[in-house]
Amino acid sequence: MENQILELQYALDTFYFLVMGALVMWMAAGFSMLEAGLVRSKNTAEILTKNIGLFAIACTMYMVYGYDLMYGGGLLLDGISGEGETYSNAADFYFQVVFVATAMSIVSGAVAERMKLFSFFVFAAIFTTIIYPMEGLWTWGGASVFGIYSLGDDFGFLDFAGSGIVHMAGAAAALAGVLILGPRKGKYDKDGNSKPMLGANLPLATLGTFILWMGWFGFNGGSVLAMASKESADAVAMVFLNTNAAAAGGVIAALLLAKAWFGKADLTMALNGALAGLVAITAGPDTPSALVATLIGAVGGLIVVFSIVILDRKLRIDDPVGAISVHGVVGLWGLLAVPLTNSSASFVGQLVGAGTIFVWVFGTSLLLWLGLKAAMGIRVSEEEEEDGVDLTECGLEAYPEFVTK
Amino acid sequence: MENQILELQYALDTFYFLVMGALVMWMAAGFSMLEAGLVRSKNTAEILTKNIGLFAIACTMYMVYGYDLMYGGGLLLDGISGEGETYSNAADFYFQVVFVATAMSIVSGAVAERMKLFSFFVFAAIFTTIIYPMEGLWTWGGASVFGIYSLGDDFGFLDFAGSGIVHMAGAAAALAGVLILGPRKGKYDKDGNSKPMLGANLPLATLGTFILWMGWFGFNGGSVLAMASKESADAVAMVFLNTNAAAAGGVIAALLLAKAWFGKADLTMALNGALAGLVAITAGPDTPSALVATLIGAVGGLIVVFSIVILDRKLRIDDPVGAISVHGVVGLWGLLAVPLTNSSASFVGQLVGAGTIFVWVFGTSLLLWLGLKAAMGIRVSEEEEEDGVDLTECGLEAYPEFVTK
Amino acid sequence: MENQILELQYALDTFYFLVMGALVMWMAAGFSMLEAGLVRSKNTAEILTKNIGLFAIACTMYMVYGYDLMYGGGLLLDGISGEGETYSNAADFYFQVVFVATAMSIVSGAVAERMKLFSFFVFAAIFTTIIYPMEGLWTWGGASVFGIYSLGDDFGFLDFAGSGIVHMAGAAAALAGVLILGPRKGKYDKDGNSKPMLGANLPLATLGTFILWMGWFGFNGGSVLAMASKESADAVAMVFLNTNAAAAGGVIAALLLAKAWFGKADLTMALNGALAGLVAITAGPDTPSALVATLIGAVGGLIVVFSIVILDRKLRIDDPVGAISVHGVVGLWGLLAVPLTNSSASFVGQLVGAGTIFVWVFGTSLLLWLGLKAAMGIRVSEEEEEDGVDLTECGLEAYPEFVTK
Amino acid sequence: MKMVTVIIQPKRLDSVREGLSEIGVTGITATEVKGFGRQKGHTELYRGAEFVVEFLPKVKLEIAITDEQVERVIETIIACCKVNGGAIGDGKIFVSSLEQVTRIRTGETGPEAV
Amino acid sequence: MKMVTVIIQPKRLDSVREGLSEIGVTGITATEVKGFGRQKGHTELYRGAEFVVEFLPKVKLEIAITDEQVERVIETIIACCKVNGGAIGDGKIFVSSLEQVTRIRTGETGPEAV
Amino acid sequence: MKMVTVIIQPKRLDSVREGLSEIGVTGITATEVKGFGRQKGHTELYRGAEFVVEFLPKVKLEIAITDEQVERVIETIIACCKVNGGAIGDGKIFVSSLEQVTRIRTGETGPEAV
Ligand SMILES: Nc1ncnc2c1ncn2[C@@H]1O[C@H](COP(=O)(O)OP(=O)(O)O)[C@@H](O)[C@H]1O
Ligand SMILES: Nc1ncnc2c1ncn2[C@@H]1O[C@H](COP(=O)(O)OP(=O)(O)O)[C@@H](O)[C@H]1O
Ligand SMILES: Nc1ncnc2c1ncn2[C@@H]1O[C@H](COP(=O)(O)OP(=O)(O)O)[C@@H](O)[C@H]1O
Repeated sequence: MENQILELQYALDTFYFLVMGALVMWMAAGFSMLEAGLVRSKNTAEILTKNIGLFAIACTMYMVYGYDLMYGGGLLLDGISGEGETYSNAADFYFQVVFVATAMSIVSGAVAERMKLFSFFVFAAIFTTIIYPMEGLWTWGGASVFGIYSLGDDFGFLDFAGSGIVHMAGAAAALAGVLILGPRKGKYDKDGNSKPMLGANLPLATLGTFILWMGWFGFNGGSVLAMASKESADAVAMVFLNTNAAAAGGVIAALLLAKAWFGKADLTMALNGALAGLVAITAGPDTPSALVATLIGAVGGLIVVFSIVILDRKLRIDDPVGAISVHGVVGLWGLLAVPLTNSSASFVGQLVGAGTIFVWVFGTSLLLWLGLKAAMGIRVSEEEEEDGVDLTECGLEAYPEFVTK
Repeated sequence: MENQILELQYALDTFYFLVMGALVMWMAAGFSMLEAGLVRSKNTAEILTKNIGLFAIACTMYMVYGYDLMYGGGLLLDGISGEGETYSNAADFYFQVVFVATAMSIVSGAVAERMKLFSFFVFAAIFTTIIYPMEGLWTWGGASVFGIYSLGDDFGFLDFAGSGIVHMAGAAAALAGVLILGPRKGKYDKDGNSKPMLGANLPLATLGTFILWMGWFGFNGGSVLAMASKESADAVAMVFLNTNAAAAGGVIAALLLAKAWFGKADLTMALNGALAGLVAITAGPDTPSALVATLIGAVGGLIVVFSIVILDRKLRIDDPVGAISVHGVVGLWGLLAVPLTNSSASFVGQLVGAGTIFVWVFGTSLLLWLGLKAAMGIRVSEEEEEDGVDLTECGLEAYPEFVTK
Repeated sequence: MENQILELQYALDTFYFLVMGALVMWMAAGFSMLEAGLVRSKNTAEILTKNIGLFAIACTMYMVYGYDLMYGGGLLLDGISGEGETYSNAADFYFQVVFVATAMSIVSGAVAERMKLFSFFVFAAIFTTIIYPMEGLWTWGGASVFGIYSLGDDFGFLDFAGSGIVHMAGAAAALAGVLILGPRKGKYDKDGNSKPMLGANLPLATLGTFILWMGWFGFNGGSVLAMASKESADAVAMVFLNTNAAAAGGVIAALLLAKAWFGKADLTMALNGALAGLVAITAGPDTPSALVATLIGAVGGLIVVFSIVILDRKLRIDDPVGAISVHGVVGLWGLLAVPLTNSSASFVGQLVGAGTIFVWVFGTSLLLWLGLKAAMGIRVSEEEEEDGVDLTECGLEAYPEFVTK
Repeated sequence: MKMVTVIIQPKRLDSVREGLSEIGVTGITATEVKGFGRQKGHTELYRGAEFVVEFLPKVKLEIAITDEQVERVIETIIACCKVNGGAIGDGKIFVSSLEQVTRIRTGETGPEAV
Repeated sequence: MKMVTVIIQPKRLDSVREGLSEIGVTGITATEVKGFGRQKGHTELYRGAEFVVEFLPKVKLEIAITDEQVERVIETIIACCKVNGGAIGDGKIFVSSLEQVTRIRTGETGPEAV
Repeated sequence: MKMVTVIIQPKRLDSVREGLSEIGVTGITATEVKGFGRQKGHTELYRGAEFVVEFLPKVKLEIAITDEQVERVIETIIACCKVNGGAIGDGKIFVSSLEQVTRIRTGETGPEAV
């Protein structure tokens, strides 16, 4: 009977992982819709192809080697079977693999509308096989950074569900890509003024945001890594509650700031506010109270509005969907907010962790982007860009029937 | 070991609440897509902003005070911790908060295309802090109505998952708003003939309906409030089965009636039929057999078709998405259908309950709308309405590239 | 206490069924969006109506008689109560009913853009009451085929979650329909050259694919039929893992083949590749390793590209969404792949099973289509087809505001 | 015969069509256009950046008529479009000469084909 | 030079384009328009309410040609559009005079620029 | 008065509008059109089948001007559209005569209404 109870715990934990994993997988749809809504219609089919392709590549390459690097499990998962200790190994892999896909999705939005599709796929394959698993190994994997220092043991670095490990990492790779790619044609005039390039389908972008919001319950909730005890159940519940509260706080703060600053309730800022709230709470959704979670999210919502404007207009970093601001800048805020409610973490430790992740991911990505540029080129020609990458890369149009301006 | 079993029950119940809650949260996306599909394209970005904004406001205000009023829990949830008795309190809050957001979403559709966004947000804040929690206190909260009578003890009022408490309440607030706002410009000509104003994107509206259908399993299924015993598991399963059956019945009835009456299979009526079936079964999804549930849903599907036509053409109540018919009129039917299969309920008791809810919500909402009208205005100017509220309220267009008629 | 454990197992299994069932129900939305994105805009509202209608009809008719035929349970489910042996009967019905709806959804896409809506609904009613349940009885139901031979006992036929029983069956009914209906007007010129008819909204089609991908975890994962033990939990986890791996393999293979063959990364092929991977693994997601699952999916992705081109250009079978290739041709591949990793199955047995299902479903469907053609006609007039079935069948337009080419 | 081309506010389309029907005009061709004139475009917002949309949505009507109808048609259009004493953006009317008109269905040409 | 403007049913676009190509027309500009003519609009339904859509979708073709081509072009258009003895809605052809044509690429003007 | 009708590449719209503004043109009407000319259409792909899209997206500008403005306007358009020595698809300019122009707002007619 003792055994039956253990089995039930095992079953419940496994089930919980699978359900949470399915929610995170759903985020792939969220990123696709968000990005498809925020690009111009002539680049929509390509970004859809990019998103479904990168998800498939991430799932496959992480199976081939990434998971083994990060947690063990064997090349081609040959060391993995259904069976695990307190829950199924297969469920663990399933849950982890959707995280790496999330990190990769962040990149796809930032380099949208001008990048060669297959160069991106090569980047995705290498990022998900090595770049991400390596920093994952140093953090969640518990290994020391090139044998020099240990983020966990030496610095008490805490990143509950990946504000830094997943989101900021994705943003770092994106930033490297954007710097090398340069802005979209026509984005800045001779005087350096930023010209808005409107997303073609905001309902789609809103749907994507809602999907991400929903999927995030799996992202954060699943990161408790256990369900089948009172303690872990309570923890998961608090994480759900706080994740929701932070997203709500992000929306409200971004909307109010937009209204105050621009005079209008800019929908794109509300959407970014929701995502910023979610990114902000991800590093520590377990310790704050609901009120504090709301505030952490709200600060994220404020930061993202400023960051988008500054990146776009002052730094002239052209990020069509705002991924670097949402996942990178706010991801850092999320890491730094952890010590506010969790005494096990320290600002210094969080900064060292953030720095380590950033330097590694940004540095290796930069090299990889440069290598790809030399080897196969990463940017489509000016004319192809003008015609839209849908035609050049996919040969078809996303909305072939609708007349577009 | 006894303890381990209790913990497992606790964990399973908590997990169940969280999963059901995530499904209900998903309904926010459903309402957004439904409404975004049923308005004209020039009012689409605004209704998206409205929907994501109201969800955020509902989540925040219910945390600040509403939940405390309805169930206790403390201002700012300070009395809430993860821990609960048979499941986590945090999970309970998470589940309850998505209900209040649902009630609020109902209002947003009815007042679409002509209302000032920030006036709506103020309404949402007060509705979710006081108006809804108050009637919730009298029903699910178990308190007596101003100390005069108790709906539960004195009248045996039964509303399993909220046909009345959530849906009819939302519709009552919507009705008050619509009466004060008046119809959209151009909706009725001098002779009072209703002019159709076509929803711009029916695939989006259909997606919204499917999302709501899916989310409703959480809405009704979670309202059993327990899973971790044979009895409650059976109850949840019956609720799922009946919820699905009623929705199916609603679609079929509405489609057949539309075909018979109008000669065509009006898609908008099929969608409303599905929602009507869902609203109808919500007051009592636990007691009917699958066949009876199908019939209850089918009657809801018939009612909604008649109600939409009558409200639109005879009563000249301009409700762009049909929210008052779907949630209000059919919500009442749902309440009245409970005694048919549940002997604990009586028609009188259900009527008293419905009356209490309606009078309270309609009355307070009316006052609130009037107050807002006086204080900050609730309707955009004629010219702004003509140009579309997207430009006035949000400053952007939902589909900036597509040429619209 | 023993009893409490049993109850917990019962509750967990029931909950698992309900969650998996909700995911499968969600596939109805996936098919709707996929098909709505792949037809021309003038036929979009009709296919949405068709999809929501057929789901409702399937749920109702399977309750009336289909489930009883396939598994017992009584006419109108009168033999069904919440209670079951190791999980709730109601949960079992709920899970099973979404399968029959899936089979029916496959048909709707193939006959799109030219079929009479109500003839289709009559077909759906009969298909879900008799045609599908009958072959279900011979396979999952365990009965012998007209008392002649038993697929299970005599041939060891294995179809874990329905590559054949659900997907190939749906495709067989679709093929019969398409042969009788003939191609869309203008699809082939006098010389028999195929003219592309572009899907109007590829983001919608992509969303549909992601929804199906997510729902498929329920489809395959739920088919383990148990969760509450270590063994079954491990099995469910492997199924999730493999389902995801196969879909990823399908995408990659289809994309690479399209790039090599056509020179471009055809998005429609990537989407079909994902679905092909899912269909391919469905007959046996429990036995392969993750790597082998990826390969099974990848072969599915290759097959589907060839099959679509051959059906369209060589055989001149006009299937607007590619349903016959994805679900039929690849479904057969899925059945034949089972013996590769599961020694209980044999190629002969799988072929006999596939043959039995195909002959039965294709034959009876052909008769039914012919009967419907004689009785009420199945094809709209040429002029109605030119104007689009939205106007003729539903009386409205899916995108009334957008100017279409 | 003349071809009258008018640029109007989209919201005036219904009343112009009715007005022209009443005075016996039996054919109109309408096109969505973008107009750039004295009326300034409006300001939009996107991710915090303001920008001016220069071209405003307008409707262009093309109306083939006989020479005698010209005056009435112009009067009617003005009556329908200049509603509150006239505002910038009310529109403009262009008249040009039409050499030949043919009704495809019947092959008729000239004024009776209009 | 003449400008021939034709309003046709959208479904005739391909055959008209082919027909004109065959007789040596090298340039056509097509526009989506809405036509209001003798052909009545169709009835639609929305949430149980019927209404008439007055303007039907049409395609307008503008074809600049030399004077000599006019007759052949009109004949060809009629041949392609009047398929079953002619039906309401088949369309209308308008011809007007063109004073000058310039090809931007080369700066050529006159008939050789057409 | 003249009506100048130009077919240009959509991407030249902004520079043409600016160029014309600078030389004093105060009104332009723009329409989305599909052009079929010497420039070949592009090839697209759908589910493995290639096909040619014959009509390319173009923008048509209609500009009513006085007779004196014609030359400058044509020069300006050519300057804005022929950017790299001229390429197929750069566009075409058509000039026709305009008999009458009326500003609806004021009722003005003739050159001052342009
Ligand atoms: N000279 C012109 N050539 C072509 N179109 C014009 C011209 N002037 C005006 N228009 C069209 O008429 C519309 C209304 O013009 P507007 O300048 O607002 O008129 P007004 O100055 O009479 O108020 C413009 O948006 C434009 O489409
Ligand atoms: N007088 C007119 N002026 C402008 N456009 C016209 C005129 N008459 C017809 N048209 C256009 O031609 C299309 C076909 O006209 P219709 O009246 O159906 O032709 P018919 O009477 O020759 O059958 C109309 O939809 C309209 O767009
Ligand atoms: N004869 C014509 N009649 C009407 N439109 C024309 C004509 N010739 C060209 N066009 C329009 O001008 C556009 C550019 O024409 P194109 O043949 O590419 O010019 P060019 O030969 O000068 O390079 C075409 O797409 C078409 O819309």
